[in-house]
Amino acid sequence: MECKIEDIEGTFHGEIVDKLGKNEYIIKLNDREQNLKILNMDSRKIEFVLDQKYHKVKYLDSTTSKMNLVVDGVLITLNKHANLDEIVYKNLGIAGSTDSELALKSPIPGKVISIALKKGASVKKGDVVCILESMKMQVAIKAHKDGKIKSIRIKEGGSVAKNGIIVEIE
Amino acid sequence: MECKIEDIEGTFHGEIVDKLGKNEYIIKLNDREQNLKILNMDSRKIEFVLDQKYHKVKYLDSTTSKMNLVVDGVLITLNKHANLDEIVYKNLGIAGSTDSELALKSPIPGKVISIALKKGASVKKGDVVCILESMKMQVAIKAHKDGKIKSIRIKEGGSVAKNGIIVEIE
Amino acid sequence: MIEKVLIANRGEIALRVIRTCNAIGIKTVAVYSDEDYNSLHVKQATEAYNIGEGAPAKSYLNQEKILETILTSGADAVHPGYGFLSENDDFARSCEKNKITFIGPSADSMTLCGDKMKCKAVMLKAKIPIVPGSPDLVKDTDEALSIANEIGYPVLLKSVYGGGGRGIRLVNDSKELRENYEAATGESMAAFGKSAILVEKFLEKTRHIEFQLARDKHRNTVHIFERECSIQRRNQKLIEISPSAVVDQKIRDEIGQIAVNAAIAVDYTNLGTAEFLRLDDGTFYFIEINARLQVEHPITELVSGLDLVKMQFDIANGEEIPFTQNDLKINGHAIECRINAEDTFLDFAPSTGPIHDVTIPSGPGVRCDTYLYPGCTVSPFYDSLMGKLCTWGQNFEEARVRMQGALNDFYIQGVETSIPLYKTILKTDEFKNGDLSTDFLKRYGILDRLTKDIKADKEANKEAALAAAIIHSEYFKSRVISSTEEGTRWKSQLD
Amino acid sequence: MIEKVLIANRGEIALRVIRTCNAIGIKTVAVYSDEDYNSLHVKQATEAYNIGEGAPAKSYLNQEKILETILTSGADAVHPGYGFLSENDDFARSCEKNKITFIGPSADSMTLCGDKMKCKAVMLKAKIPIVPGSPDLVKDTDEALSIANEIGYPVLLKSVYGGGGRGIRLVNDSKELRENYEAATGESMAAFGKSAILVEKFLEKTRHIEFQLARDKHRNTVHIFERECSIQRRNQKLIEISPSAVVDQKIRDEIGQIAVNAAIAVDYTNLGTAEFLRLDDGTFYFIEINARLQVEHPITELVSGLDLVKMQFDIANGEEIPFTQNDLKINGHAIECRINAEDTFLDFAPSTGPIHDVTIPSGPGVRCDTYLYPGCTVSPFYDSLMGKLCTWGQNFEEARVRMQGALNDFYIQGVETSIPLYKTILKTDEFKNGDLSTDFLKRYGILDRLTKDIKADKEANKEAALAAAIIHSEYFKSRVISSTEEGTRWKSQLD
Repeated sequence: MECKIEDIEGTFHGEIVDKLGKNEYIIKLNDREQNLKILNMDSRKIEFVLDQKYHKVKYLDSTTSKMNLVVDGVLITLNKHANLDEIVYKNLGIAGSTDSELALKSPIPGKVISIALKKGASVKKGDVVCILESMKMQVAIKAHKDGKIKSIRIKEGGSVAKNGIIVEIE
Repeated sequence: MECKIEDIEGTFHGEIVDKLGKNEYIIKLNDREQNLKILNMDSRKIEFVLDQKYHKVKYLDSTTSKMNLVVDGVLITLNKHANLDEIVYKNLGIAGSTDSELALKSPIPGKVISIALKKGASVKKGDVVCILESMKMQVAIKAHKDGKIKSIRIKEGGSVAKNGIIVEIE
Repeated sequence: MIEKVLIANRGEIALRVIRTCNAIGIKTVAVYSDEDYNSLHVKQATEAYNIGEGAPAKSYLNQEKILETILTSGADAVHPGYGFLSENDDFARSCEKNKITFIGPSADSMTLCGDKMKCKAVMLKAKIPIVPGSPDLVKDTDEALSIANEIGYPVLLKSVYGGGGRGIRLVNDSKELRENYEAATGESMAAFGKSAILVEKFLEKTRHIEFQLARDKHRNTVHIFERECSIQRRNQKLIEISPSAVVDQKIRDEIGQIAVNAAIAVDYTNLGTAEFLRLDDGTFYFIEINARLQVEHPITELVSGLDLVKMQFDIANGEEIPFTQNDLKINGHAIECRINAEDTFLDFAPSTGPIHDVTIPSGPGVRCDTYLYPGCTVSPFYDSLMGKLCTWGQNFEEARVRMQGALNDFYIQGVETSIPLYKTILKTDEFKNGDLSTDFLKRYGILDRLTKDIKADKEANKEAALAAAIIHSEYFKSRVISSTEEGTRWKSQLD
Repeated sequence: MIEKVLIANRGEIALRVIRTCNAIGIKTVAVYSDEDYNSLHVKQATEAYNIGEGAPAKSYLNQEKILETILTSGADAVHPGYGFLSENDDFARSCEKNKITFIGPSADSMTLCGDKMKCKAVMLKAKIPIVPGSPDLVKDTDEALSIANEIGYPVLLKSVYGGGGRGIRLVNDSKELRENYEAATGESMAAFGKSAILVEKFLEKTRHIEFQLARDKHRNTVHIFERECSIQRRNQKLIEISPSAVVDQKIRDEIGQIAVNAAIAVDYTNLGTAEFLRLDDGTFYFIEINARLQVEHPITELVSGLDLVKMQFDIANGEEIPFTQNDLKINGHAIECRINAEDTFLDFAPSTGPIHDVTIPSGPGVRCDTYLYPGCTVSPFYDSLMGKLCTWGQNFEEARVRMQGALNDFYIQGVETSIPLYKTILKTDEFKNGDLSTDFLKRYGILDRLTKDIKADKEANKEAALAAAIIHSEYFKSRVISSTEEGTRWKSQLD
């Protein structure tokens, strides 16, 4: 993961190097490997010991490019470089729709935050169709092919199941 | 609702007389009408003001005939005669585990140090059935009634959970 | 003897009063607005009555409703706390009429304490040193000039009807006074139909030092040492200390006696506070008597060992104060930080909302009075004081480092708080050395230092933030892959 | 100077040590077993190391692992807390060898304190009054008879290898002594291969009173007053008080000096406690020195204003105690209740499990040291002490009523606790009057009174229980009717 931290100079890189089991990881932060042990975790917070030092982090809100965290009481905003999310998105795409299908299916269950297009509008593959929220993260769902919006199957404020149809593109 | 309270003389009757809205009720407890206002409630606890006095009640476990509550820190067992509740249970399709008279249950979680009796042995109420260890202390578990040991559900050196069955006495 | 008291307040002070009542066997009646149904004071009182809507005027300031509730509940006394009706002499008078013991001074004494001009006259007569200026309203420019010459420039022209900084003009010489006098009287005429201007010496660098007073119905009067409350923002106290670094026993005896004389001058009963300004040259000027229990009373409790709320009840019951001035010995040092729900960088604007998570500090020498619990709400209807964090130490330094530890331990998630500001203040050399003044924040550029501290905190936490973000993404990926297994815990998925 | 300390303990005492370290700027290293990964001491220390499985032998008693962690973490000192390795002289010796400062007495002094017979000999030599009996092992029945005649019946025959009540026989006359002596030696031979019997006077009604000691490396020695710990169950302290109702300043000076002499006799350094038994006639007998910080140290902190953990570090750093005996003045009264996870009616059997909900008391004069937080777990692997609830008052009665209030405020949901027992004890006249003895619970039929109190509590809460049950049923009905609408809140359904 590449990212910048608001108010802090420089760019940061981090990745998981190894999974040791028992909720322990080797994690590389700016070229330095550290031991990370998760004590507790859910969608809104995590408690972990990083190189013998305990941290408590709340996940506030998150979009594809930004993430707000409270780390040991300190509010920190991470600006993420897109490539991580593209990887995630690619993973999503695998479970999603293929060119030959009409239906753009949702790769995740989520709440519909906004719909970018109206019925009848033209779309190009990769255009954002809607924004879903799941686990406090916002994910842009993109068109799987070029075409016209034939029907919209979701409502703003409503929810969509995994593999639920978002729109049909013909 | 008709009920008895363990360790308390007499029978108690109560019912909701009126619903005033804003989470307020008129409730009749043994012929005296009182005002009840719910502050907070979910399936495991309730907070309410009864005739101007705040109470916090935890619902522990409940069967068709018995209900364990912690009322302002005091454990209270209600023995319900209520046919209403039976109807409710029937509607739900829950058989409702009746109080097992056979099983001697462990009041604590612990390690089984020794078992004093063999299958088929006669016991009197109060006889030591086994010794458990928890937190470096040993506790003798005694028979809850007279009878014969029908089955032994624990092993020496093994462990038993809280409320786990130790033996069955018939 | 008081057997049942209605507490005409909310929040931490209502809880504070309930604690003492529980200890001394007095039944408590809480009142609560619709906004406060889930508040701790409702839960901890013997009885609780809903008294109306959230807006203070419709509940905690609604005198009729509160009087009615006192009578309905059978309470024989009312404790007003601070704020709301605590310094409302009409309310105190209504209680007296209804034979309800108002825990505080008599209504007449309260009226006198609350009337700037009358109080000033009484204090002058009692030879209490007050800020130099006109003894009464000035009638024209010439009188203003003559007084200004006498006390020396710069001086303030103050409208007696103003307050909180409004209607005050600073003038540096006779020319400026002439120019501003007309404007000031004009403003006053326009706003109130009459000119009502005072001249007062402008004091540049001052400390706020106050003395805790107690006076019983038998006219026994004592002070219970001083509190220094110089760390303020917008004339609101933030941090209080007892004893003050600039008060030794000689000064304590001397100014304490003046405070006692002030209490006697207004025939004060029960607990109150005499507030003073202190100049760098050591001069003390009396400002006013606060006719109630102060927010910062716990630091006096910590250094005196007394329960001030119990003293209030005892005095209201007609008991004599069970000690004399000479019996009182100050023990150690105490500091209070007011834990406010406010955003320091938004000009201390209130911050409200539900509190998802809270950890309350404790430990040796730590006392925290607060209404917070996980799941409570900080309401926009009331003031921003969520709690009072106090520490005690054998010396000031011990109290200070304990406060630093306690501030670090205090975790409040859901609203902005003044805790980061206090962490910055507590570690400055100026604070350590006791170099305090009411303009401390501005004088020492505290907000800039706070900005730097926050940046340093971010720097220190950057790796943890990155690690948390990576694990979050990892989780997100694994959710995508195995999202059919609903309800499966993250942890197991991650391994 | 100690800069980084490993705390070889868990639970509330680890937290207690961390607090002082934070205050005095010492970095902390926590160690934790697999069972404790979610414990507060892990979260609050500067660093935290996992040291093994839940069983104490595999973690907190694993000397090698702990020594290794001290070296890995770069800690220059180790604080043992109480229990676990705190009185293990081998461990203290290993630390000394590795140039690690062990916060406690020297290994040699600890060995001496821990060896009953050697310690007894040293104390006899130093003229410390000990319980009358044989100065050494008795060699035969005749010697036992002669000693018994000298000290008077009844006497105890004690195996020196026993402990905690095992291997002790009470005999009332010479006939019983003869009968029991053979059996006792036989038992001892069978168990240990040798006869090792002591004769000691049986003391019927005793109080447990102990003196807090401090001795620095420059041989300055003071006592910091007494604590009375007579309220016990199965030889375990439940409630402690300072000062004792039967110790006035004259007795304090006298017995305090004996305690100081005992510390000097074993060349004790750092903080420790001299334990005494006191008979109704006022006789004090020394029993032993506890070579560590005691659980009940906070009550001494409350009446002395001292931070005893800080003193431990200062003494370990070679500093001199900064005051003399005459500087110490006792201030007020303090009480501690040990909040145990145990079922009073199951013969104090431990009660373990997750804590769903907890409210920690606070307020004026209240201090609570605890590891509890909502969501934590009381583990069956370790002792049952969840917290220490302490109150302070200007007099004993004020401390007592504050304790009653604090016990009422302490809400722990998930395990059985000793709180109801304490509520019953605190309100007895015997406790109020200070009529204490180590058999207090049995002597005054406390468990029967507790049963009655619980019944009265049930009686008082019966209507609330019924109301709660009715609302529950009402909810349940509405659930049945609208069980399709999942996630709908009860409240809206009920209206």
